[in-house]
Amino acid sequence: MGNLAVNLGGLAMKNPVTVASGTFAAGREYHDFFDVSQLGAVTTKGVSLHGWEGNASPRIAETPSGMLNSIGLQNPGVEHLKECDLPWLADVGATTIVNVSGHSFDEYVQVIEALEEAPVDAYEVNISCPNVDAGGMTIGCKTASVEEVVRRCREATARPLIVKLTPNVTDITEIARAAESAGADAISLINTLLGMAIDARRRRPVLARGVGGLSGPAVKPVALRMVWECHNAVSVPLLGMGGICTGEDAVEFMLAGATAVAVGTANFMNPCAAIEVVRGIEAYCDEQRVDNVTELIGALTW
Amino acid sequence: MGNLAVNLGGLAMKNPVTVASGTFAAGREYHDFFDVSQLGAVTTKGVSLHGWEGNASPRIAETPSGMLNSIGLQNPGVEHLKECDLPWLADVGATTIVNVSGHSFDEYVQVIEALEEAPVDAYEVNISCPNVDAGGMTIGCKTASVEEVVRRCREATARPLIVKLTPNVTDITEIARAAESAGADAISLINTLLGMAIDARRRRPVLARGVGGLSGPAVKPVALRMVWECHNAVSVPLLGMGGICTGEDAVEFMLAGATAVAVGTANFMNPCAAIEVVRGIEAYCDEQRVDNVTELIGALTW
Amino acid sequence: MTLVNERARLLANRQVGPNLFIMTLSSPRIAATIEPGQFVHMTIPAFEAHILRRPFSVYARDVEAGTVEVLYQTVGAGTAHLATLLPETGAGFESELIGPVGRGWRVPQGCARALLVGGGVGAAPLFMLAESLACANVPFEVVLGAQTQAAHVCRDRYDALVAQAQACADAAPRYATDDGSFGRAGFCTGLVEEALAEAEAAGRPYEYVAVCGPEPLMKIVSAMAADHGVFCEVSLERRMACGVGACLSCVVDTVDGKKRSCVDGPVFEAEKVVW
Amino acid sequence: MTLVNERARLLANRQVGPNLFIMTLSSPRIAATIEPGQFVHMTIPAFEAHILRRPFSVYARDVEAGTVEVLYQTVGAGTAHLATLLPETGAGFESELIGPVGRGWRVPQGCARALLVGGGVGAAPLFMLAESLACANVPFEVVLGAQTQAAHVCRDRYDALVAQAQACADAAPRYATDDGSFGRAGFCTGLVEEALAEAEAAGRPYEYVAVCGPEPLMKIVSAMAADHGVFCEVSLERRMACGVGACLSCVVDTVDGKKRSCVDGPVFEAEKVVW
Ligand SMILES: Cc1cc2nc3c(=O)[nH]c(=O)nc-3n(C[C@H](O)[C@H](O)[C@H](O)COP(=O)(O)OP(=O)(O)OC[C@H]3O[C@@H](n4cnc5c(N)ncnc54)[C@H](O)[C@@H]3O)c2cc1C
Ligand SMILES: Cc1cc2nc3c(=O)[nH]c(=O)nc-3n(C[C@H](O)[C@H](O)[C@H](O)COP(=O)(O)OP(=O)(O)OC[C@H]3O[C@@H](n4cnc5c(N)ncnc54)[C@H](O)[C@@H]3O)c2cc1C
Ligand SMILES: Cc1cc2nc3c(=O)[nH]c(=O)nc-3n(C[C@H](O)[C@H](O)[C@H](O)COP(=O)(O)O)c2cc1C
Ligand SMILES: Cc1cc2nc3c(=O)[nH]c(=O)nc-3n(C[C@H](O)[C@H](O)[C@H](O)COP(=O)(O)O)c2cc1C
Ligand code: FES
Ligand code: FES
Repeated sequence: MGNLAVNLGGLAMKNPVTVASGTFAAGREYHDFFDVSQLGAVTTKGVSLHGWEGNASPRIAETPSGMLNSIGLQNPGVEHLKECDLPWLADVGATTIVNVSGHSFDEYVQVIEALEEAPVDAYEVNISCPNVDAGGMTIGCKTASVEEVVRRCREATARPLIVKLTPNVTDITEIARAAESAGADAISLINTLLGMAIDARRRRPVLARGVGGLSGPAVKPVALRMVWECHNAVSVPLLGMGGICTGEDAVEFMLAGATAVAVGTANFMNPCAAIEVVRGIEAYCDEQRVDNVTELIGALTW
Repeated sequence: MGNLAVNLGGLAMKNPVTVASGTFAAGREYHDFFDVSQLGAVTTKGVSLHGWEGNASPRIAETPSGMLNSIGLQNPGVEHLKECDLPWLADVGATTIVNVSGHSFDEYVQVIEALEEAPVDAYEVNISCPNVDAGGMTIGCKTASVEEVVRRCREATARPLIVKLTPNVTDITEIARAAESAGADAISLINTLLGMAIDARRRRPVLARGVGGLSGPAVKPVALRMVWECHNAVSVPLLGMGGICTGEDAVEFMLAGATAVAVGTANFMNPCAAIEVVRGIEAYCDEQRVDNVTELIGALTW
Repeated sequence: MTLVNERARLLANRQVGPNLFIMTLSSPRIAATIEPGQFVHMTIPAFEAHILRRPFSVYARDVEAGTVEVLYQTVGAGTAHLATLLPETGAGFESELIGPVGRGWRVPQGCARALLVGGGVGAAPLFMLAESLACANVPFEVVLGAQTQAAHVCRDRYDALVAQAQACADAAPRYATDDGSFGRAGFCTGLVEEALAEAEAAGRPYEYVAVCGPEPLMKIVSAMAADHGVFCEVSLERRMACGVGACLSCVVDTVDGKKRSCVDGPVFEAEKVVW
Repeated sequence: MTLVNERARLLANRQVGPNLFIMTLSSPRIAATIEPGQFVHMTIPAFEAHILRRPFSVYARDVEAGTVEVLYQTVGAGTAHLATLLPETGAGFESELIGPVGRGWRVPQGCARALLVGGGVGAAPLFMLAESLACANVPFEVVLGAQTQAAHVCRDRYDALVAQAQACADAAPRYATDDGSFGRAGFCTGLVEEALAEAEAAGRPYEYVAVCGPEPLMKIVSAMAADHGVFCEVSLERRMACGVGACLSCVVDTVDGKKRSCVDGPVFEAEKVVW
């Protein structure tokens, strides 16, 4: 059996597979199905300082080979995470990435500061959140705000800092370079594509909020393309995601340049998806005689 | 039976349904399946001045609920279109939209000039073409180049001028406004999303060119969202497309703000898709007692 | 209560009424552990572009045979597709079920008398509750509403159960139909009000009301129960992605804040729900 | 030649060799009009996230029964899924076929002798050609290659046809297998070279060679035919979206520029192909 360990910008992972934030809570809900500490890491749902209510219902819609969500970062706040979830994750021996959200640059920093004493292995800073200090626009869409938020988070911690990009931009490489230059240790992508679903008979949007984030197999081609573009643009490692359901999907992301991958929507399709992706990568390596999974990173040939 | 006629920026259509450029050639290939003149319009494959070879093969890849293509605008040039296709379309009595491509601003204008005497009912200017006078970037991604190309095409013709936008931008409304201000009579969207597919076993991209354009049901949520955004941003009519397969899909686009719709990838799934979309809209209007299909345009309620 | 994801064969799938079907699935682990009001979260076979599972209550189960039955109504693409599946086919006969999911009915300890109110397919998730009340010798009455006589597909089972249940004595289920084709004409809320009033008048008021059906019905019956001071539970349906409590897609507004209907529900105390 | 899009029932679908299956579809309009070398563009039932049709040559047809047979190999998701479909099932037994598509084999007028070369499933699209040559009393010989004896699934039919064909006299089909388990060991190109040389030596050279199989095989046989000065046609496979000539996804490089393999082919003059 080949070696599956990877290092994601300072974060040691026993295999390249984590879960996509927001699709796995903090792992406990899936522990009945498999031991979540077997994953390369568990990435927790986005957390803010005091907790948010999230959006009105309905919050999801099914779309062809995908889904829209407008959960709106509902979360009980960082204190709850520290009290309930992080100790549990530490207990089961999981490697833990905490996904960090904020309504302002300050809030991002405050969340990180609140977590510095807690058992956290890396932060994933979600800069795809609308309505922050960037004039109504998602901060992740402009290089200036990306640099600013990443720089400030960087100052707040010495832990591995992963910056998560939104795909809703003209040029993802420009954003990735901004994050890298401001001190990101790794870049994760993609967050959801902005989309909409309409109920023709009721003449209404399916989601209460109108628009939502598209995820699942449908977005995989866009995600792969962006990972490949970023791989050619930055030198920090990448955490690839978007529609990954199988070990083969994961390998595709690694070939495109990802050092690690996250399984998101697929958890809803199959509660064992994440661990099956680990086993699928393992099977691929065995079959293809890949001794070390890191050989796959960016190994696409033309 | 309700009235299905619409007017798309000066183009009178007997019903709101055309086909997406590049998926229907110039109609002849589908005439065995149904009388293509029954469509609101036939939109021809993108045409350039002297014809292009297109990209190497493989040129397509299947993706979850979608496909990637990298045809690369292969076409035999505007003279061939004038000699072979436009007379045929005129003969069968089809309303004709010609999709115009160019490698330079001048070429767009030259193509239009070459067509001014031909039986064409409207132009659709495809500004999603890479490698034009805009420094390597797709011209459709920057407001300045969009304004420039649309202004110059506008000067070249008094016929209805539809400008076709790429979805690979941070803010589609900014581009739509630029096109409108430069004289577009209508805006069509979306062209394909840039994507990639990888063959894990061969460790190669599936497409010879690496990346390609994603279309089909998978992109419908993104397309609907962008139509809705543009509907709220500009006052010229919209031609909506992206994953439309059924009359109900078409109605969703109209509710989001489209005056007319185009059926693209669905033609490959079902050669009668376009005419079935016409019949599906008709059935919807009958069932929902919509006397005039224009009542649906932007009729989304919250 | 451990969740499992169990591969389940479709053993039977037959139409039982207008747009109404019952499917039988072999799922021994879930059959053995599921409690009244809990549900399964099910993949729809041969339906790959529709990526989400569908939640269905369990109508009945047979622990020995290792089977669960689901009564379902065709309302959209998934249920319409389900209805086309034949059990004996090579493709598309196998599904996966997550279960048993959620918090079921919680009849108060020592409850002396209960009322079960089901509207439409809402009759199904109450049947296992009726069985367990019968088994525990708790007297209960049943009110069921449906659009037409043909839509009262659970009738035979309820009639038989109530007839056998010693504690129920002669209180046959009460039926209503929207079109008057069977039982009381109109919505079943009239029957509920009567049952509440009669029980009170007889000095044997209900101590528990369980309602499952369309939201307007549940809201009205909750209010009636509250008026009569009877503890009431409702089973709420929300669109669900994960079905295990992780995604927050299924939240319900309650006086205690947003709750996940999949694992904090689907059964909620009626008083706590912000309608 | 008018194209139709015909709804087709799957009447039979059975394994005939390693990864090899034959399906029979009821498709009377296509059965009645299809010519040797043409193909059908087929939806795969119950496979909704895979949106593209799959092109398949027609192996045999029965005009009276209104059926076509397709010999297929499982190479990916679609063909693997096809192989799971059972004809008698409720879901997933119906497909749609566009056909007859493309330009088939064009045996030169008055051709006195022909050679048919098939590699793997390439034997199938040549069978209708063999039938029509037999019917027209044109002498022809057959060379078929496959990986193993078990993979020579068309053998019985070819043997029977050739045995019956008056014009073929005693020229039994020649077989090769990669593993030597049947006929000549190794690729079938050796047999082709022999056949070409023998025919020439006998003063009855071939006037037509038709090849279908893996591209390397077709390329080699094309070159051999060119060396012997024999007109040769090949059947090229490309990934196809529309299957009707509209999308330009299936182009082939030829000396006359890019051609659409779906409607300008799939059969091309070997000389014109830029390999
Ligand atoms: C806990 C729970 C138990 C259920 N038990 C049963 C049951 O025993 N029998 C039964 O017939 N149905 C039951 N349902 C409802 C069932 O899940 C939906 O009818 C089904 O998911 C619809 O799938 P579809 O693909 O046919 O419809 P879609 O095409 O997805 O949607 C059709 C319509 O159904 C609505 N809908 C979709 N999903 C849900 C959902 N999860 N909850 C409520 N409405 C929804 C949509 O808003 C839409 O209007 C239950 C739902 C929940 C949450
Ligand atoms: C005109 C024509 C006639 C054909 N006749 C037959 C036939 O009689 N019997 C038969 O078994 N096969 C035939 N094929 C090939 C058949 O179409 C493919 O094997 C099939 O589409 C693969 O589908 P899949 O979903 O299983 O594979 P996928 O998962 O889509 O792909 C698996 C592999 O097959 C290759 N492939 C996919 N589509 C095609 C294609 N259209 N042409 C060539 N390679 C492809 C891919 O590159 C990939 O490597 C024919 C192809 C053409 C173009
Ligand atoms: C229900 C849901 C909730 C999500 N919540 C978060 C979140 O809190 N923080 C975040 O960075 N991304 C969030 N995402 C985005 C995912 O982490 C991931 O980037 C995206 O879904 C693409 O991956 P997938 O296609 O595998 O799901 C969420 C996605 C879904 C579907
Ligand atoms: C094979 C193919 C070729 C295309 N060629 C063109 C083209 O020549 N000009 C153009 O403007 N758009 C072209 N497009 C984009 C479509 O017109 C359409 O914008 C896109 O496919 C989204 O619609 P759909 O999802 O319905 O296919 C092409 C799309 C496909 C799939
Ligand atoms: S369905 Fe995911 S939390 Fe309830
Ligand atoms: S498959 Fe579309 S042109 Fe050949």
